Amino acid sequence: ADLVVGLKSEATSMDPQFHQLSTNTQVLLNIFEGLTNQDALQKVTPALATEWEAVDDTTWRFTLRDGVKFQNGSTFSARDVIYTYCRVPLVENSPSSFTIYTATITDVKPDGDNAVLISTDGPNPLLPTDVANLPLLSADAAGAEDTVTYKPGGECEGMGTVPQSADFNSPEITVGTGPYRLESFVRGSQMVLTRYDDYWGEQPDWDKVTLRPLTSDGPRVAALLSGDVDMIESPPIQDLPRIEQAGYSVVDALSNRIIYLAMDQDGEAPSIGGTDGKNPLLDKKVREAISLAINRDAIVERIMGGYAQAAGELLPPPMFGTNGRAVDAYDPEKAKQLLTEAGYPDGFEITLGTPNDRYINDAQVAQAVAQMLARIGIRTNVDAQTASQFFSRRNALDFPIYLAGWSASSGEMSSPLKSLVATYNKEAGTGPTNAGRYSNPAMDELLKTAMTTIDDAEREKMLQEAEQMVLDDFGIIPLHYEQTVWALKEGLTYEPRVDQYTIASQVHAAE
Amino acid sequence: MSEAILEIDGVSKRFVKTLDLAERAARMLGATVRELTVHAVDGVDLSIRKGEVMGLVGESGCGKSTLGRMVAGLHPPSAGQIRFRGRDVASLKGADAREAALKVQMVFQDPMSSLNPRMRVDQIVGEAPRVHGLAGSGEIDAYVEAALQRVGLDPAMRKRYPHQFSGGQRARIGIARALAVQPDFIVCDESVAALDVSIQAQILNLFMDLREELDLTYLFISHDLGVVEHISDRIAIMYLGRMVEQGASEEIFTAPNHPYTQALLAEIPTFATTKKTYSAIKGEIPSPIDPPPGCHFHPRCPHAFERCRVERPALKEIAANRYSACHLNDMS
Amino acid sequence: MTVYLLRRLGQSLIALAAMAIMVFVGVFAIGNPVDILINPEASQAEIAATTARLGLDKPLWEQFARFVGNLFQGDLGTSFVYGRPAAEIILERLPATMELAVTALLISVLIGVPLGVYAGLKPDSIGGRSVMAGSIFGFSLPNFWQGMLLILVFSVLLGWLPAGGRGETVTVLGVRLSFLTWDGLQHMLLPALNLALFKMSLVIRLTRANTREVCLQEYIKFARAKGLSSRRIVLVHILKNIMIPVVTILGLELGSMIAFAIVTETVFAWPGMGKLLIDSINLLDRPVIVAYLMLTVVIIVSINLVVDLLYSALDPRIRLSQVKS
Amino acid sequence: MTPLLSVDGLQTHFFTRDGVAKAVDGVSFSLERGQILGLVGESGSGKSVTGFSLLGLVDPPGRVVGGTITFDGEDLVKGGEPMLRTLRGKRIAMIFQDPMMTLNPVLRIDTQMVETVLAHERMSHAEALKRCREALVMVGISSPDERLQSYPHQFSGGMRQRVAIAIALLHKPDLIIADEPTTALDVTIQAQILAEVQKLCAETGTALIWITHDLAVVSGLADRLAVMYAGRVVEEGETARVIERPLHPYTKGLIDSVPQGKTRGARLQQISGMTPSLLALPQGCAFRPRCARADAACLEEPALEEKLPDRKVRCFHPWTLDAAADAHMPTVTETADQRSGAAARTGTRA
Amino acid sequence: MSDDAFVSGLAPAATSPVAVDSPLKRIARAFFEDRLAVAGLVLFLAILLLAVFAPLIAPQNPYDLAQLDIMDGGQPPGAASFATGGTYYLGTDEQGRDMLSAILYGLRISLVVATVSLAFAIAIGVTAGIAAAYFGGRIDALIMRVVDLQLSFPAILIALILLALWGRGVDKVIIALVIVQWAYYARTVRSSAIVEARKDYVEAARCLALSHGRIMFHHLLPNCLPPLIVVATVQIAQAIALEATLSFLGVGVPITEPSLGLLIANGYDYLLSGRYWVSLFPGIALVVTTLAINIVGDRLRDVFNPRLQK
Ligand SMILES: Nc1ncnc2c1ncn2[C@@H]1O[C@H](COP(=O)(O)OP(=O)(O)OP(=O)(O)O)[C@@H](O)[C@H]1O
Ligand SMILES: Nc1ncnc2c1ncn2[C@@H]1O[C@H](COP(=O)(O)OP(=O)(O)OP(=O)(O)O)[C@@H](O)[C@H]1O
Ligand SMILES: [Mg+2]
Ligand SMILES: [Mg+2]
Repeated sequence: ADLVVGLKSEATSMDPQFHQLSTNTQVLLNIFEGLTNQDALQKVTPALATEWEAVDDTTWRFTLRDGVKFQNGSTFSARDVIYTYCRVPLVENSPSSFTIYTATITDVKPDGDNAVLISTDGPNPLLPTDVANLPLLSADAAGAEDTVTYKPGGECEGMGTVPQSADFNSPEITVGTGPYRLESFVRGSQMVLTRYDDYWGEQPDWDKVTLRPLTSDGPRVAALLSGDVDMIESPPIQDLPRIEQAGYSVVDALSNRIIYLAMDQDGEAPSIGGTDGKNPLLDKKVREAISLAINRDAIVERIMGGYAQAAGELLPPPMFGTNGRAVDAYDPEKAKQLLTEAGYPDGFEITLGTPNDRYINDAQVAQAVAQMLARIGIRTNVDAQTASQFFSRRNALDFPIYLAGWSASSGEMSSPLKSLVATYNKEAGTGPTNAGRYSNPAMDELLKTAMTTIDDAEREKMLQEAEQMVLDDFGIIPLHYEQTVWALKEGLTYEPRVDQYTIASQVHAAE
Repeated sequence: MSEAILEIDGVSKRFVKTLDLAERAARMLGATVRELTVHAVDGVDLSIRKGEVMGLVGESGCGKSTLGRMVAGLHPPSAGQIRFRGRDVASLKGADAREAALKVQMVFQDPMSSLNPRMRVDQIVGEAPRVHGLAGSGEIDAYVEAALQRVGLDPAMRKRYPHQFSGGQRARIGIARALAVQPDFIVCDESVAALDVSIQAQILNLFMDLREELDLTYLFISHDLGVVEHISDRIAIMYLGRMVEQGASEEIFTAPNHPYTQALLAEIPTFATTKKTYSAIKGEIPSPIDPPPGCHFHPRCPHAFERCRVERPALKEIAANRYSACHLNDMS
Repeated sequence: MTVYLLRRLGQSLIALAAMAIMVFVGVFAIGNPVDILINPEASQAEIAATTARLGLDKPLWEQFARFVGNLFQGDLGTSFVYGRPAAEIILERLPATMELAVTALLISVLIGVPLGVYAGLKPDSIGGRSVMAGSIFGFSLPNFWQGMLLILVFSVLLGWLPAGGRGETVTVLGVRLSFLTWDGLQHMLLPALNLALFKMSLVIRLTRANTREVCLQEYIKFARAKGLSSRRIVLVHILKNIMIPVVTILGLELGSMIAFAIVTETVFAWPGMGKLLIDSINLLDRPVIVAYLMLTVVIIVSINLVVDLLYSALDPRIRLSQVKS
Repeated sequence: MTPLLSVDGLQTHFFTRDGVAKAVDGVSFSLERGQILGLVGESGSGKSVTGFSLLGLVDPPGRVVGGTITFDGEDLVKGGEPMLRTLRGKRIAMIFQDPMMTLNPVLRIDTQMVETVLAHERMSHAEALKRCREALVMVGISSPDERLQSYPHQFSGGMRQRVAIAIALLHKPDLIIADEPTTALDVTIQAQILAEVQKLCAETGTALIWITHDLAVVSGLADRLAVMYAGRVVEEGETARVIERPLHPYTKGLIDSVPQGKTRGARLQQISGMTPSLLALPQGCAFRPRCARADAACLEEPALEEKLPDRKVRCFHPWTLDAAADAHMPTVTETADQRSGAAARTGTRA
Repeated sequence: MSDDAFVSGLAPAATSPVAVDSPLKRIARAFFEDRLAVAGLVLFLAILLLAVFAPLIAPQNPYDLAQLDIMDGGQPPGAASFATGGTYYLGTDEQGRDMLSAILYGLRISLVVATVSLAFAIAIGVTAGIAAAYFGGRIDALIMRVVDLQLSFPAILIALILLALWGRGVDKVIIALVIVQWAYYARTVRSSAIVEARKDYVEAARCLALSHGRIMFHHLLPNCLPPLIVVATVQIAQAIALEATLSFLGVGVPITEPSLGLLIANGYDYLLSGRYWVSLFPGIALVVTTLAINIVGDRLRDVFNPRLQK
C-alpha cells in the first residue's frame, strides 16, 4: 500500500547534518536513525544503541545493535558512529549546524566490537538525548577510509572526501539504516520513499511513501479533501470541523511548544509611551498585571479553536522538570489594581512584536492579547512581521514586549530555562534567546548546577525549583501550549507526537 | 532703397543624429553605423530690406521652414550669422536677446495647432505682453481688445477657445498673438496654406493692410507660387537646402533663370478655358539626407551637363539684384 | 542589429547591477538570516560561527565584491537555506513557472484576441458590450481573489479540479512538464486560468481599442473601395495591424506574468519560481533572491528582445529604422 | 446615349450627437463615358462624402437618405451592399486624398495589389502579379518588380499615389473617383500625376470624377465642372463656360479670390464671412449670409435650374443676368493668355 | 449685409460654428451620455463618501483594539454581539472585528494609499515626462532609460522586494507604489507631450520668449491631461489592487489597521471553513470599487479619444 502525505513545508536538504530544522528531521527520520530515539512523548528510547550508561561523569558508553545493515548493504559498526560525529563540523555552509550536539564531545572510540565510548569535556546528562539528533550515516556510502579516528574540532582522520549537502540528492549517498530509502526527491514537488526490506525493526505499513510539500494551508486542506493526499499535517484549526465532517479523522496532541510573552527588562525602554521614559516592565507588579489581564481560555477557545491549552509553565506537564504550577487566573480587576499600585493608573502605550507566519495563528493571538491589555489600560500596538524580520528585530531588542514560541527539543525544562530566561551571556552561551534580558542570578546558579547533574531525579528537582523562581518573578509570561494536529483519511492512524514531527513510517493502517 | 533689416549670412542648419554609447561600441566592433546628417539648410545668404515682403518658395522638405525658424530664433543656426538690424542675434544676451526675439515673430501654417486648445483667446494673445510687461495688469484687457480689433476679430469673443472659431478666425488670432508683442518682422510660414481660397484671400488682404499700418517686414514662406507672386516684392527660391534663385518678383516670374525655377513656374496650376496637356519634370525630389553631389537639381534638370554633377554652383549676381545658382549662366 | 543588441545588453547590465545592489543592501538591512535559520537553542558562539560560515560577518561591500567576483566565474552564490547553488535551485523551478505562464499567455491570446476583435468591430452590439463589461470585471478582480474564487467554486463546491499542487509530470529532455499528463493538465487548469484572466481582459481591451482605431484608418476604407471581402479585411488588413501592439504588450506582460505567478503560485501552491522567491524572502536567503531577480531580468530582457524581433517582422516600418541604424 | 453615371438629388446625412449634418443634400450631376468631371468646393462642402456615397462607403453615423445614383443603368442605392461590392474596385475605383494613409503600412505592395485583382477575378497568383506589374508600368513606375516587393513606407508620397492609381486601374474600371489625389503633393509631383491621369483617361476611355478645392487644377483637366457649397451643387456646366462666366456668386467669388501675379499690390477680391456649419445652415440659400446680392427672395431655397443652355445654377440672382454688376468681372481669358505667355517665354530660354 | 462688408471681409462673423462651452464641459457632456459610466461614477462617489465618513457611519472602530472582543469572533452575518448586543450585519472576523466597520475603514486605507501614491507618482512622473519631451536629447534619453528599466520590471516584484526590505506600514506601501507607478505617468505624459511639443503653439510660445517652465506647465501640461487622466483612473484601480495583493502576500499595511486587501487575505484562511464572509464581503467591496473606477476610466478613455468621437 502507498501513502501520500501533505507536509506544510519542505525539507531543505537530504543531508541529515546540514540544517537543524524539524522539517528536515521529520523526513529524514524515515531514512536515518540515531543511536537513540525520542518517542512520541520525547522520551529517549533505544535505536541503534540498545542501551547506554554513564561510565563516569564525562563518559558514556553506548552498546550498538547487532546485525543492522545499511540500505547499501554495509554492516553498521562503531566506525559509522565515529564517522558521523566527525563529519558534523565539516559540513559547509550549514545555516544551523549540528555542532551544538557535538560541541562537548572530546572523543568517540570503539569499545570492543559492539559498543562506543563517548567522552565529553564536562558532565553532560543530556548526551543520550543529544545523540538522538545525530542520525547515523554510512561511512562506506560517504567514502570514508577504513579507520576513522575522532579528533574534536573537525580534525578527524580518515574521513576521505566528505560529501556535502548537495551530494545527498543522490540515493547512493543518502543511505541510512531506517525503514525507508530515498527513491527520488524533486524539490518543490515531492519526495518518494520506498520501503527498505532488510530493516532491522518492525516493517512499516507502506511500500511507497510520497511526501508532498503543500505550504499554503488552504490548498493543503483542499488536497486532503479532494483525495490527492492521505494525510496532512497542521491543518488550519478553523478548518477542522469541516474536515471531521467530511469523514476524516483528526488526531492531536499537546506539543512541546509554549507560546509566551517576553518583556524588556533591560533598563529604560524609551519605546514605551506615557511613562516619562521609565520602563514599567521592570516592575514585577506590572508584569503580573499583564499576566492577569490575559484571558488565556478565551484565546484557546476563540483563536485556537480549542486546539491549545492555557499554560502556566514553560513546558506542558508532566514533561521533565515541570512542577504543576497553576495557570494564572484571568483577573482584570486585580490587574488594574496592580497597575495602579505600580504607579500607572492610566496605563501606558506599548508595542507588541509578533511574527505572523511562524506559530499557529500567531498574529491573531497577539491581537487578542493586545485587546486584553488595552482593557486594563495598556494601549497596545501590534507590530506583526514575517518571521525573518521579526527574529532579526527581536534579537536586536527592538520590542518592549513580544510574543514568541519555544519548543524544547530535549523535552526537558533545561531547554527553555537555558535559552529564554538565563542571563544573557555570550561567553557562557546562556540566554541566547533571552531578548527581554531578564536576569535572575540565583536561578542562573541553580540551572548551572542542574545542567551538570547526571542524576535525573536530582536534576529534575533543581529544574522545577528554577522554573518556579522565574515564573514567580513573572520574568516571562506563558500563554498557551500549542497542540499539534494531523488530519488523516479514514483507515489511517497516527500517534500524535509532542515534537510535532510527521513521521511517515509511524503512520499505520487501522486494523 | 531702404537698408536691410535682416541679413542672413551663409547660414546652415544641420540636424545630426549623433551616435550613442551603444552605437559607438558597435562601430568599434565593426558594425556599419554612421551618423545621419540632414543638411536642412545649406549655406544660405539672404538680405531682407525694411518694409518689403520677401517670398520664399520651394518644394516640401527643401528647408524653408527651417530657415524661417532660424530667423524667428527658434533654432540656432549650425553655421553662419543672422543679423537683425545689424546685430548678430546669437551674440545677444539677456534683455537685448529677449527684445530681439520679440521683434521677430512668426505666424504658423496650421491655424488650429498653432493655438493652444486649452487657452482662451485673451490668454493666448495677452500672455506674452503681460509676462514681458508690455501691458500692465490693469491695461491688459484693453490691450488684448485692441489687438483683436486690429486683425478684425470681435473682442466680444475673447473668452472663447480656439476650437470655437473657424479656420480664418483662428488664423487671425495667430496673427494677433504675433502682433501683440509689437514686432517689426514677421515670418509667415505657410500661413495661408491650410485655408480655403475664399478665406485665404481675406487673410492675405489682412497681411497687406497690417504691413502698411504697422510698417512690418515679412518673410513669406509658401509653396504656392500664386500666393507668393501676389504678395511678394522679392522672391527667393530654394531647392534641397540651397538658394537657387533670388530677385524681384516680376523679374522672376517673367524671366526665370534657373532651370528649377522655370520648371516650377510651368507647373503652377492656372485657370484655363481649354484643356491643357500636362507635362512634368521627371523624377522625385531627392532626400536631404543623401543629396546628389554637385548641383542638387542635376538629376532632374533637362540641361544638366558634366560640371553640374561635380561642382556646386555658387549663387551669383546675374543682373542687378538678381541672383541665380546655375552653371549655365557661366556658359553664355 | 549589433547596436540594438549592445543597447539591450547595456540596459540589462544596468538593471542587473541596480537589482543586485538593491537586494544586497536591502537584505542586509532586514537582518541576519542566521537569526531565523539557526536552531533557537544554539548558543551565541554558535550563531557567530554560523554567521561567519555563511560569510555574513564581513562588511557589506566585501560581501558584494565577493559576489561580483564569483559572478564573473558564473557563480551566483550558494543558497543559505539549501546549501546548493542558487542558480540551480531556481532553474529547477523555472519550468513549472514558464509552463504556467506560457499556458496562461496562450489562453489569454487565443480567447482574448477574437473577443477583442469582435468587440472592436461591433462596439455597439450587445455582444460587444458584454465582452467589454466582462473584461472590466476581469480587470477589476484582484488576482488572488480570483484564484480563491476559482478554488472555492471548482475545487471546494464542485470538486471538479484539484485545488493546488502540480500533479503528475513527465520528464522531457530533463525538464519536467505537466501538460503532457491528464493529471498534470487538471492541476494546471485553474492556476493557468487564474493567471490568464487578467491578461485576457487586457488583451480584449487592447485588441478592441486597436481594432476600432485601425477600422477608422483610411487604408481600411481603401481596402473596401478595392472591393475586398469583409473577411479578408478583418483577417488580413486589420489583424496584421493590431497584432503589432498586441505582441508588444504581451511581451511585456509575459514578464509580468512570471512576476504575477508569485501570487498564483502562492494561492495554488504551484511549485514554481515565484513561490520560491516568497519563501526565500521570508528566509532572507539572499543568494536565491539575487539569483531569482537576475534570472528574471535576463528572462525579461530576452523576451523583450524576442518581442522586438517579432515586432519588426510584423511591422516593416521598424525594420527600416533598424537597418538604418 | 444614356450617361454612364447619373446622380440625382443625392442626400447623405450624418446623424451626430449634435444634430443631423446634411453633408450632401441634393447633389445632381451626370457623366458620360470617358468624360472628366471636376467636383469643386471649399473644405467641408461635401465633396468627399459625395464620392464615398457613390461607392457606398459612407461611415456611420452617415447614411444615404435620398436620391438616386444610376450607374450604367443600375440603381446603386437600391442595389445596396451586394451590388456595390461587385462594382467597387472593378468597375468603379477610387483614389484617396492622402497617399500616406491609403496603403496598409504592414502589407507589401504586391499583396495589396494582388488581392485587388483576385477579389474580382479568378486567376493564378502569377497572372495577377503580371497584371499588377503592367499597371505599375502604366503609371510610370520604373523597375516594378522591385517595387512590388517593397512596403509603402519605402516610397515617397508621389510614388504611393501612383501605386494607388495603379490599383485603381487594375480592372480597367469604367469610372474612377479621384478625391483630391494631389493636394498633399508638391507642385512638380502634382504635375506628373496630372499628366499621367490625363494620358490614362484618354487611352482607356475611363470616366473620371476629380474632386478638388483648387479650381485652377481642374480647369485644364475637366470637361465639366460641378461647384459645391454646403452640401449642394450650386453650379454645373462645361468647364470653359463656368470659368469664363461664372453664374453663381460663390463661383465668382472663388475665382476672384485666387491670388496671382496680376493681382500683386492690389487687394484680392474676397468672400466675406465663413463657411457655415452644416448643423446650422442659414435659412434658404446657404450662401445668403456671405452674398452681396442676397435679398429677401433668397430666404427661399433656390433650385438648381438651367439658366443658360447646358448651365445649371442654384441662384435667384446669377451674375450674367445682372448687367450692372458684370462690369467688375475680370476676364479670365486674359489671365490665361498672360500666363501662357510667361510659360512660352520660359520655354524659349534654354 | 452691405457690399462694403463683402469687400473688406473684416467684419466679424456673427455666428460661431460651434456652441460656446469649454473643452471640459464638452467632455463632461460626452461623459454623461453613457449611463453605465454615470452609474460607475455615482457608485464611486458613494464609495468615496462611505470611506470619508467611515468613522461616523461605522458601528465600531475596528482599529481600536479595546473595542474588539474575541468573544465576538467569527460571528456570521446578522449575529448579535455578546459584548454590546448590537448586530453584526456582515459578521465578524476572528478578532471580533465587525466586518461592516472593517470594510468601511479598509476602504479608507485602500483609497488613501491609492490616492496619495497616485498624487506623488503623478507629480514625479509628469515632471519627468514633460521635461523629457520638452528638452529632448540627453535629458530625454536619460529619463526614458530609467523609465524603460522601471517599466520592464514587473511592478509587483519591485513592490514586493521594497516592502520586504522595509517592513510593513502604510507609509512604506505608499512609497513603494509611488516608485512602481511614476514611470507610467512619465511615459504617458512624455508620449503625449512629444506630440504636443511638436505643435506650433509651443513654437509660438517659444517665439514669444516665454520661459521653459511656463511653456512646460502652462502650455504643454494642460494638453497632456486627457491621456494622463485615463492612465490615472486605470492606475488608481491598479494601485488598490496592488496594495491588496501586497497585503495578501504579507508585506502590506499593519495587521491591526487592515485595508481591504488585508481583510481578504485574512479571510483567505477561513475560506474552506465556511466563514466565507470574512473574505467575501471585503472582496466584493474591493471589486466594486475597482470596477466603478475602471468603468469611469473606460468611459473617459472613449471620451478623450478624439478619433473615436462621433
Ligand atoms: N528637428 C529636425 N530633425 C531632423 N531633421 C529635420 C528637423 N526639422 C527639419 N528636418 C529636416 O530638414 C529638412 C527641411 O525641413 P523643413 O521643414 O525646413 O522643410 P520645408 O521646406 O519647410 O518643407 P514643407 O514644405 O514640407 O514644410 C527636411 O528634410 C526635414 O526632414
Ligand atoms: N463621420 C462624420 N461624422 C459627422 N460629420 C461628417 C463625417 N464625415 C463628414 N462629415 C461632415 O460632412 C461634411 C462634408 O465632408 P467632406 O469630407 O465631404 O468635405 P470635403 O468637401 O471633402 O472637404 P475637404 O476639402 O476638407 O476634404 C463636413 O462638413 C463634415 O462635417
Ligand atoms: Mg515647412
Ligand atoms: Mg475631402
